[in-house]
Amino acid sequence: MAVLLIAIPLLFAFVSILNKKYAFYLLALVAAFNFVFSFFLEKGMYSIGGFGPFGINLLVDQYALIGLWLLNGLFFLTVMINLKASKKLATVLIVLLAGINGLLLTNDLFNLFVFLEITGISAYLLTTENKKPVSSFNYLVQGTVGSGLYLLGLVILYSMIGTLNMSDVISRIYTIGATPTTLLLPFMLMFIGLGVEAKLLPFNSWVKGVLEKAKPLSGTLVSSVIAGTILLVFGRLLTTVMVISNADMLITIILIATIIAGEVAAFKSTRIREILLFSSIGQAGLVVYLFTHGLLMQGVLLIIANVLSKFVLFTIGASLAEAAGDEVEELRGAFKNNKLLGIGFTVAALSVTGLPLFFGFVVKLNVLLGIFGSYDLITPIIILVVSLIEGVYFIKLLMKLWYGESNVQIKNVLMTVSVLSVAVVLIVLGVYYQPMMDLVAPIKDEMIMIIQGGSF
Amino acid sequence: MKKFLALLAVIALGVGIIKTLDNNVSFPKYGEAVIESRVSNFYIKKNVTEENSEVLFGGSDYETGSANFVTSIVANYRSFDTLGEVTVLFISAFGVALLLGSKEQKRLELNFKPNFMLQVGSRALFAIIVMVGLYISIHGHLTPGGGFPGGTIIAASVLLLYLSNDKFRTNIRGFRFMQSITGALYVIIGLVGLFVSGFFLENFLGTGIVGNLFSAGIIPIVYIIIGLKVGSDFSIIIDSFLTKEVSK
Amino acid sequence: MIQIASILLVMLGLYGILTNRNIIKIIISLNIFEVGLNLFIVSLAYVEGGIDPILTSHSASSTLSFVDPLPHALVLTAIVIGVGTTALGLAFAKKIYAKYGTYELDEMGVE
Amino acid sequence: MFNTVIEVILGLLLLFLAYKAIDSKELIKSVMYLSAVSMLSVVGFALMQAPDVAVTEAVIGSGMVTALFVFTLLSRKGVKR
Repeated sequence: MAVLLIAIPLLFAFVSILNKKYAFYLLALVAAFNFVFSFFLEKGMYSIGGFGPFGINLLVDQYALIGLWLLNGLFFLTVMINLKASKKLATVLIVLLAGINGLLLTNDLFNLFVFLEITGISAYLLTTENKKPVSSFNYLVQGTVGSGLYLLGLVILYSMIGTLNMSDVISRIYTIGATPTTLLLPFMLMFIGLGVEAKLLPFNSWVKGVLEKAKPLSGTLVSSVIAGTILLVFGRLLTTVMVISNADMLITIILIATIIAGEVAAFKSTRIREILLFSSIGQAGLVVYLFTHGLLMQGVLLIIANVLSKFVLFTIGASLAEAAGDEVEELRGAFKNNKLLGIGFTVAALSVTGLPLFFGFVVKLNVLLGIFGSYDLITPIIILVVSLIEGVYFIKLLMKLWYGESNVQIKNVLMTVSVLSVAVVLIVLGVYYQPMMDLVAPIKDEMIMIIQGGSF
Repeated sequence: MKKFLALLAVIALGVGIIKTLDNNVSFPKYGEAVIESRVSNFYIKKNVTEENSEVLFGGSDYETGSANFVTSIVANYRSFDTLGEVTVLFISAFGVALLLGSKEQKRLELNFKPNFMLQVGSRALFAIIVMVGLYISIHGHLTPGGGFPGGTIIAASVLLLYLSNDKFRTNIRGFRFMQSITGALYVIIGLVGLFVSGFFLENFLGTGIVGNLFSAGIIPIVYIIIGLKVGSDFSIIIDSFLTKEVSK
Repeated sequence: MIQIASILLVMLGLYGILTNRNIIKIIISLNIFEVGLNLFIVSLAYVEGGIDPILTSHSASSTLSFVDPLPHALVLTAIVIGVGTTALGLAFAKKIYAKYGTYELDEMGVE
Repeated sequence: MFNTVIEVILGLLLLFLAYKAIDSKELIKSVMYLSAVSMLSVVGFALMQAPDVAVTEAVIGSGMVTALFVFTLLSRKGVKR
């Protein structure tokens, strides 16, 4: 039954082009359906076409369920907030929803490539909303090169071990006795290929062009929903398939460079959307770093915190910038007369910096405990320095936004309500974090079960 | 000069990859792919459950009746890929129409006038090309090619009409309607499979005798649907490229 | 030899994408990248002395030595995805040409 | 023996045409070289016993892609660079 999460949106997408006027209602209906239906899914391996491990199957485990609840929910909220914008791009958004659910559910490497392309193409079309064809074209080229490299790595892996099914890749690797060194080339290609979409260093020059002047709809979707999906997919691949033996030196260098470059650029920049996009690059680097070091639970927690806070920050940031220009100086005192948005923004910003009483603090604590556990000393220092830098530029931003005279007024009740509700979630999870811990707990042993048994 | 250095660097990287692949013990050399160790051994044996059963050309009721193994993979074993694939084309055609299309369009004045031969010849050729396209789509499970090339040939016949007549514009609403109906039909066939036998896109019709036209269950039906869908996708793309906005 | 040529084609495509400043040239290099990739995928499937993966009246039994059909199915999908992205890239190129009157990235000035 | 000679010629020709496609100054020439590369890749697929892929690449790769490129270049006003 899990395939309905992909089949129904595709059906609605095909039907939605018949009549442009009703396309939006189909979008709202299918987004609500996906969000509600994802709560009724049972865990298990759903085969498509009934061919067991030789066909394509969808894997629903705790890891996928968390991704589905989180991202279908945020997708629904984002679409509802920007009603006018999503009316024009309704069909593209429905296909994007199918792509996101496909990415989270699929258990087949080539199927992942196809859904990567679907999500990519609908993301390129979403960015055309910002009326900047050159940066959308740049995003298209880098995205296609990225998925091309992923396909190259995937095919070399197939020729070596003979299967495309994620869960029995590991069991075949052991039977053939392929040592990590022989598998280094395909895994490196797949890593760099996915790194493009996950905003890692070698190919992330598209991020600045796309998100710099992004409107609330495409900005929020690209920076929080699609980024969260790609990071979750990256996590699944890095733990079950691409067992890179203790994070080869090159990969660690790429990740550390991404984290530092992202945070320093955010520190230097003076435009609100630029700060947000560079900080999301830094966070993405940190998340992938955690996955390559086997800290699966901490990575998932960081993704959840990241996606929730980026959703709030980018929705408010983009609408402020659309209303009164990008420079932080012009936005001085913007929260004076839209207090509620200001509170939501502040809660999300403080949660990202990791101050106590917010969910971000719980996540940072876990991350540091995890890294100290694996007793290498350089990286915890880097992470502490990085969160220090984060704290400085977010506090600086908040100070400017709260104090000063400005007549900016944003009238969007739906946005205020949803932003505040997400902010409340961030606070509640910060204080009473036990339910989230139990939610995340079963991931570790499920992944181990997949690696060993291959049968779920 | 800088470009030349960049070219050398790229060639060196290529040779490096070739070298690492060559002396990589588990990477099979060109031509020495061992099929038995691969998943596709089961696709050839057409029997995912037990080991070695021989498939004969005239034999019947195997897992998939399609004589063409590639078609059995594309339309049966890994049919979900093809569904995703059709969505990629659908969203590309929609995107191109979104980017280039506008309220009213009129034909682009190309700087060549179709001469007499082209106009007369195209009317005769149009029917033949459409028939070839349909033939290739329908016989997808017997002969090479299938829904994708068949559909593109149908779109090529539409292109021929565009080239042979300056004022010609196809009925875009018709193609959009066909595009959405065929796409919805494909998903509905999948859902029927889901309700009939619990697996999405399951081959619920009998697989018949390998080699006959009406064999292989839903594969011919799926391929005809894909052929029509790909044909309408490309026709919409061609129309968006060959028209321009009516300047107000 | 075709496998070596296809890897070098992939590299040439990457070289073309990175060094060209003309939008149409970038899309052409993207296509060369994809043609090289498809050739490489099919070259992995080749078996010396294998025959086409189709059962016909004269190659009737499945015990004959066939070429691996799975990469062929993957390439079928990869080709059509490549055309999808190329069509979208060319639509962007037309829009950029309508807006800036040139295909050269350097002559477009800051957006 | 005969097969390898064809493959070597094909590989070298492919690389030469691809380089010309990337490096030629005229856009129309570049498109012509690209369509030549696509057609040669069809020969490559046929040599590697992949008829399905050869048919698809012939129709889509050299047919549709070249047509789209030519339409984009035709709709370009002004001087041909």
